[in-house]
Amino acid sequence: MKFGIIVFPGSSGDLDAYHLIKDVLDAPVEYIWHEASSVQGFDCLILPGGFSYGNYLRGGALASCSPIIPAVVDFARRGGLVLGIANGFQVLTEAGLLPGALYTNADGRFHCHFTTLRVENTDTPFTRNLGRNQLLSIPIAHGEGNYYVDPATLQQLEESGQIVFRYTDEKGQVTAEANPNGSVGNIAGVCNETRNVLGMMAHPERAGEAVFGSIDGLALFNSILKYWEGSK
Amino acid sequence: MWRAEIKVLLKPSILDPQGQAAEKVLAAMGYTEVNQVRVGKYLEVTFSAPDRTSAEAKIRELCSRLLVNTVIEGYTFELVEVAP
Amino acid sequence: MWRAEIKVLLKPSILDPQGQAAEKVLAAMGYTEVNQVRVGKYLEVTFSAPDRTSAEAKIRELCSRLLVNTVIEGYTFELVEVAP
Amino acid sequence: MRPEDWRKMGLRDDEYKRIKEALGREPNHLELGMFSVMWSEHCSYKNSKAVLKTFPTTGPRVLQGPGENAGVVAIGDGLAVCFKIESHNHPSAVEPYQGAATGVGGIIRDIFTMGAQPIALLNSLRFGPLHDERVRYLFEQVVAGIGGYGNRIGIPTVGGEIYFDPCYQGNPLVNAMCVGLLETNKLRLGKATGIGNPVILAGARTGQDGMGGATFASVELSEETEAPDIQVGDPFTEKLLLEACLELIGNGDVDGIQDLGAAGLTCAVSEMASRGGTGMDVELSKVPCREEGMTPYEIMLAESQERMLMVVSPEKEAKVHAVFKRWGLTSTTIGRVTEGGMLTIRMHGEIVAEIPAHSLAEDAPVYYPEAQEPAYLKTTADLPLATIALPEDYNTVLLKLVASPNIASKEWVWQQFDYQARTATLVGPGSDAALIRIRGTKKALALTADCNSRYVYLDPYAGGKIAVTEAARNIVCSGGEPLAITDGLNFGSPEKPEIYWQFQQAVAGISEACRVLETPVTGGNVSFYNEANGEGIYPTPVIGMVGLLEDATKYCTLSFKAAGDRIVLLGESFDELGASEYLALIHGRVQGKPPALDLSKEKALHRVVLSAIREGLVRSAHDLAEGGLAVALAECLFEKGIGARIQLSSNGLRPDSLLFGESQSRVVLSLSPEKLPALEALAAQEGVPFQVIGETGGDELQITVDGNQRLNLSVAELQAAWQGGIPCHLS
Ligand SMILES: Nc1ncnc2c1ncn2[C@@H]1O[C@H](COP(=O)(O)OP(=O)(O)O)[C@@H](O)[C@H]1O
Ligand SMILES: [Mg+2]
Repeated sequence: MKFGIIVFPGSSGDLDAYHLIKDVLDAPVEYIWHEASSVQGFDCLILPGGFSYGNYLRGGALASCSPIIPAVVDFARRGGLVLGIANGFQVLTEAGLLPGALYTNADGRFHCHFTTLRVENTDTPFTRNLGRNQLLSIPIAHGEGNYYVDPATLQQLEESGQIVFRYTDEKGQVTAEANPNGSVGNIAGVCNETRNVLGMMAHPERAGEAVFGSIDGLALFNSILKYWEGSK
Repeated sequence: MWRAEIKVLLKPSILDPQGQAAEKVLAAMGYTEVNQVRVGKYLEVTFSAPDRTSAEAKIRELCSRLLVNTVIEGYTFELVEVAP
Repeated sequence: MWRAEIKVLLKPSILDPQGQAAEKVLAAMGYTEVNQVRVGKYLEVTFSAPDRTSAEAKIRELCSRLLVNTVIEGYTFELVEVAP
Repeated sequence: MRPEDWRKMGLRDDEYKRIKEALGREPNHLELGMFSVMWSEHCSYKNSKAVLKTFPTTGPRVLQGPGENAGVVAIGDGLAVCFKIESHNHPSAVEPYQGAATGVGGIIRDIFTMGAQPIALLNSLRFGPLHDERVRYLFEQVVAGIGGYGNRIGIPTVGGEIYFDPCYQGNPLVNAMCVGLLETNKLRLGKATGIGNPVILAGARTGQDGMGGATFASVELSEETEAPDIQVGDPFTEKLLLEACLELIGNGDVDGIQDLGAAGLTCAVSEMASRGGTGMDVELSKVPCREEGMTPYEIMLAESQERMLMVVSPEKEAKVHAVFKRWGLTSTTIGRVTEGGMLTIRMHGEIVAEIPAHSLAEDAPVYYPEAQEPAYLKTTADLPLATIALPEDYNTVLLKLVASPNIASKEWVWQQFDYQARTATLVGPGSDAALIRIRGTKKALALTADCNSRYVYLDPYAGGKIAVTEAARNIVCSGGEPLAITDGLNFGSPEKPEIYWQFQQAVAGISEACRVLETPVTGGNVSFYNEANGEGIYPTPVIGMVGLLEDATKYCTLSFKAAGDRIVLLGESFDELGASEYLALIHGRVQGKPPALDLSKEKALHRVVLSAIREGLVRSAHDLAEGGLAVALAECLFEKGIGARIQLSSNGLRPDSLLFGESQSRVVLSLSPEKLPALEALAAQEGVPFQVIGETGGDELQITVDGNQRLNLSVAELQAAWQGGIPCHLS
């Protein structure tokens, strides 16, 4: 299978994802410039972390109006796998591919540190290699990761299993202290109804080598690869 | 030519981190008379449109497509006719 | 009780990176009728003051001490009397 | 021209005379303006040049020393590291967020101008005490501004230092350092060569902002100081500029390139032409401006950010413009390289200025300001130890020290920085030096910035020497071999003989240490006039140092890793309390001399520590700095929450000297017991004093001196004090 990493003007996390997929997973991967009009030939699209357009106006807002976005939407509607990491998550909500919105962290500050994520749903292409309630140590680095959905949508997300990760303490408890940004219900990642689009604020691509403190992010990418094997 | 002056605020039900931070600092500075601070965005868009009605429609379109995230934000705007 | 509605923009001579980036993206989206976008802050401050004159003075003080960075930003405001 | 015309621009009468001689006529208003910015202290180094010449600047690895946008040092495998530090003090005092942000933006440009990919940022910050409301505002905004720029452009901020002292109340210091990596054959210089070659200006449009910033940096701050328009940083545009420039340089499409910083276009055209021994003919109506009707004066002097000037060969011209266009950037050919060294500036064809490039860039007068030993040193030098009362309770002292914002955890700060961007950060902020892995090789870089300015204040020579040595010690404790330094020299007004003396002495101290430690100076920045209302700051020569690990797996961090390990102290302790944090914080005295430093002993220590790390003998290494042995030991406990039991013998030293004194050339190591003999042998071989002082374990820090318990604190309590030291002052 082939991964495509979308590069928006000012994208800064494209390199991180590329490095992990190519050098650590040894899987095929290419960059896709935001002016491309097609994503043909790719099996999983990654909207990278970091920043795009300097996150001016709102994180992800300007990128969500890029020429490539209609092709990404189309790809997702047809069941293609789309993973939005941090800024990529913001782009996906801004583009309407995922419910809710991400805004300024509750304390107003940028946060860079490891967080613990609890896996809430293993029935997605991204988490099938993981155990339910498994805890992952994955870092965050963002200033606008405060996830919001209105109460009605929230209930719907809960019921349909679209909440994929929550921030917890090291014991797996959902606590206010473990919530780094004020997200409702400590939500750290959500997917769409058909589960082929996932957005998360934490950076699995930065947790792929032991020297950087954790390899828990690899399981996500391995799930994708496994899913692809099975669906062939 | 038109200039739209757009005020954007987080919806009232949504916690406003920047407003709260400003409130705290003002309280610490001794401004006990301050009750609430809300922090949003102010945008000015200058553009051409044949008449006021289509100018209004255009601004609504720009806001919903890019300038405002209506999941979390609300906005009001005023239109001022300006010399081209 | 008063509510001050404060519009803050970067001074005209100072680069507005956000406005410029938004302009470029709108142009790429085909909105050629858009001439200029400026991105600033909008603040609402609710506070008590005995009368309009002192309310105005207070808001100027808050703006210059904290809310507005007068080195790079300019602001205008409107005062609305609101029920306490 | 009347005297008030040039004086208003900050030029002296004799300087005006010199300008007239260089031109052979009276300058016009624009020409005078160009001279005034180029001959400002900030751009010409006229007060510091003579002293800076005394730095050691060469070495087998140095590919580019001072004089270019940044220094370059070879690290093998065809690679080189490019790095520089720069100050943005005055803008940050006026508009802390944007001042700090544009400081970061400026230093990043200096690095990619050389053809290097920026891979890491560091910073060095100084503020007044945090109980002051304005200081808190400055501090929070500066930190936000540094993150706001570095995070947005995607370069990790991996280290730095922060101190708080009343001397910085009115004049905070904000120095930013950037480190880049390049293939040696891609190195580009700021030179205009090739007669007839097009000169291209790329990046942001030119606006009226930042007019006269170079001059603003060259005066003291006071109530009346008129600030120039402060610029707003645009990290998005800079990111595009970075990508475009590195693409062009990588493809060999650029002959010479230079960023626009202080003194804007004037500086870029005159320096590039002067370095290339050429001239330039520039048409200002071609310069893309943000506002209509900008005058030649404004266009030549504006310091708008995110702009680059480059010289390319004619056949590459179209391609270069196409690349900028693809990145969404404006680029325009604004002139040509000419023969003969003359800068000809035109507006719509008409000549508006005509100056030999060399006169602007190189011929500023060189001053030898008067230097005189400061009077205060006579009263501060002497510190009779008998006048310092021994503490009643050492636990309280240690808790206070670790909670002092100067020693406390800086996590509140660096959590706001994306220190992991580019996934290469092996060790981020929080250890002695940051470590960045170099992809595609086995190597890593070790980076640090250091300066104890109280030392420099109380003995500028010794303080300068110690700043370099401390930086080197931090690199060594991380497993790196110190390579070279960049220096950020922050001082008061050079026109005051006592301050000039501090400057000379500090530079002499730095030079001495660099010579012995073999870490040449490859560049730096001088920031004078750091005074607010007549009060100077402590002289603060910040040392940014780069070190190399040939094997990235052989690195070390400061924290204890396992219970049951032995703790070793290398080096010797003396009754040295002068200039210490303990003396200032607990006894309220800024007095005495900084601790003595013997550079040959220091070098021996480095050899032992580096060998021990490379041979895998030790599990942790941490140098002793502010707060001495007790603080260093405390810092080793926090990451893993492992305690330590320490038994010290005083050998006639005061207990407070032993615990909190800051004697130099000392390191604490931890290692498993069976490795002790090997380490001891290493130390003996180099003649470095070696002492097993205790072992790791438990959840307390217990220290006995001559069998008497002096300290007994739980790790949790110490850690709470240390972590709360900065946040407890903030809302
Ligand atoms: N402004 C800053 N930005 C990033 N990291 C910082 C900053 N200030 C301090 N740090 C980090 O905190 C740690 C402790 O700093 P410091 O006490 O100065 O260390 P040392 O005494 O070893 O030089 C270091 O890892 C340093 O890089
Ligand atoms: Mg250290």
